[in-house]
Amino acid sequence: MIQFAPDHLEIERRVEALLFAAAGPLSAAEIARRLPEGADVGGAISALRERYQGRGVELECVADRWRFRTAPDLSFMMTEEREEPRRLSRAALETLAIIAYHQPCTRAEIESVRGVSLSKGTLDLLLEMGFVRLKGRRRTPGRPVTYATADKFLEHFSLSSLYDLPGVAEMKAAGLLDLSIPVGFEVPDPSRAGDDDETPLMPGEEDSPEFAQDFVAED
Amino acid sequence: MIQFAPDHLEIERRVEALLFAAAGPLSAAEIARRLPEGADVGGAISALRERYQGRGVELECVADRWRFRTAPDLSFMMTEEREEPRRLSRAALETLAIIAYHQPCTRAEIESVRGVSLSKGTLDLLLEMGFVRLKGRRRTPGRPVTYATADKFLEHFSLSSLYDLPGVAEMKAAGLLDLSIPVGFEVPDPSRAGDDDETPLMPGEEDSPEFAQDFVAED
Amino acid sequence: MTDAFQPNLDFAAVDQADGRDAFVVDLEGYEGPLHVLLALARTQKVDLLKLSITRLAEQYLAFVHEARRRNFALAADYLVMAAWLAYLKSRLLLPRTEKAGEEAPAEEMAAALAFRLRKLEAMRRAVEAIQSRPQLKRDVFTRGDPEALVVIPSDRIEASLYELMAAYVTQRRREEQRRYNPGQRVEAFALEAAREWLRDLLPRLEQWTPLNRVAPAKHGAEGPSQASFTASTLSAGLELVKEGAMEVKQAGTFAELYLKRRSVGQPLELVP
Repeated sequence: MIQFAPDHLEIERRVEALLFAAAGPLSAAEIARRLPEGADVGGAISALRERYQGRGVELECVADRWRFRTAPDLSFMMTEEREEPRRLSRAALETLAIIAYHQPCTRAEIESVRGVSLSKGTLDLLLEMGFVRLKGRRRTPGRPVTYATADKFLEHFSLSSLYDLPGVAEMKAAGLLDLSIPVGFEVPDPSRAGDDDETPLMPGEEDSPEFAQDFVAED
Repeated sequence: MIQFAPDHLEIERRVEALLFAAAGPLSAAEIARRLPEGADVGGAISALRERYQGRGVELECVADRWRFRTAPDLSFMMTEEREEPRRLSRAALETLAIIAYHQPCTRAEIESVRGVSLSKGTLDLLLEMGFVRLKGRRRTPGRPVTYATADKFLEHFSLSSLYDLPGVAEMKAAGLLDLSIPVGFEVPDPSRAGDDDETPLMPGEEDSPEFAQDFVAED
Repeated sequence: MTDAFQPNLDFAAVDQADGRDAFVVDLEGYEGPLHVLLALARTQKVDLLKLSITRLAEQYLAFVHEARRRNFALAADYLVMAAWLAYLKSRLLLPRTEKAGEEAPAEEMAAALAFRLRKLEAMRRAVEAIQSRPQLKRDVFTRGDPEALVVIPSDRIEASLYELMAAYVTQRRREEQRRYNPGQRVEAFALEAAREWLRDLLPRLEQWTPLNRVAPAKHGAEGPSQASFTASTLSAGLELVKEGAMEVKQAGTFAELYLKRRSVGQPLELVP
């Protein structure tokens, strides 16, 4: 039933089939590549989205990609499909939130917001789960590595983009997403004590987050 | 949104979600078990079947069980577009990691770290993907070809330069290295790798990894 | 984002996970001084912008005092914060002197603290907001059975820096394990030595003697293991049997092995 110029309904059908069969979310470009040239993918997606509005299955945008998923209000029925989620500790959740709202941010910045040093196991769990990724290095002395969220984070929490993080606009407006506390404002920060001008207390402490030292050695 | 007596549209939604999320086809009885008592499963299935008639996705009955599947006439889109998944194999990822940290390095060096010989396809794939390139020839007997990362590698991992590759400190911070690190464990800094013991490739050699591999295999 | 949050945050359920954590002193679930301060600030029941830092300082000092009274080993962090808050409070209460010196005015320091508390509070609320989003495989579900035949690959290559690092470290570890380690060399009781040992012993082996009494006994930590002494002795013994100098018998599988010298001229016993 290959037609030379499929009409928009046919395009919609094909997009529907592709999204349905896909193992993961698809971007508009990925969909377009499988359609005849010039097909209106955006239009088809909008039409589908409307068509599935309020149904048991809905079309959703996550991390700039599209996927079908069951309606959130029906979650109570899905007992058999539910997977026991990996429980994130409070510390891990706060760390994830700090990274999500401040990205890219360094480990020292995460610690400064929480006022405690990041315990071993917190960041690596997030990295391992694929929620967080290493982003790059800050162009400051010590060139600390920065962290950001990965697409999987958006996919897991049904976010179409980072702009959709709850409350992000309000927090930004209130200046709460600013990482730099004005100079001269010094609150003691135990998590950072010992980094610069102190020697480690014990020889076994190498796994404390002492980026600075290693970087100095590298330079 | 739990109602005492969901109307037939709500039942239809629920059946739709159940069929969509199920790992396999469901019988009417299996569906009924997850719905309020007395729900008209048969009616909901008929309604759904009609609703999806002629769409890209259809409701199908196999051996008295129901499932959604893509419309048969669209199968050409599915099969034709099959591609190799782009997930890097473990061998490829490991090889890439060694090249990234030890560049420029020869095939023999990669094999010595990995402890297994490198299959032909692995390096080819990395070269083809543009993650790795031929760098030069080592000034040692046999003049083995050396490999280094290419720009696409930096691009993919969002690194502005090799200087930004995570080092020992980050490996520790990510929990990958712990106190049992062997004494003297060092991660080379690829940004400082010298070109001294290398000669550049001859023109034309860049395109012939085959030649390079055969050559290396000889030593 | 939910605006209604409890004045007393639920700290009891906080962070039971990180068991291997050595840094955090668990003061009934408080993770650090800042978390305590935030919880205390909430009890003032005012907008965090209008927080009274002096009152907060008093509350915190009382908290630390109480914690110490109850025999908590207080982490240095808590004491540093206590000292700093006491200092800040005194500066806030004292009339400002003419020469301020190089230090920031106490009001600014107080504002900075208030800012950090508001930030931490914002992140706590963000955690709640994020968690109340529909979560994959908890609230929403994607297709349970993507048609097996249809592979629609994504155009992104799935490899993260973390995976790259992990792959690198795994291999370096393996490399390390492969490396020759003389410290772990297993010393064996040489077959030649076992043969000699048996030949020396042979004239005295007139009775059936258990193998473990024939084999040399291990002395001290050095040298081959007892298992190696036994194995090599048995091996050498079998050679002697083959030469016709010795006999071996065993009643059943895993039973004790007995050795005996074979008298000259004695016919070979055929054991069924």
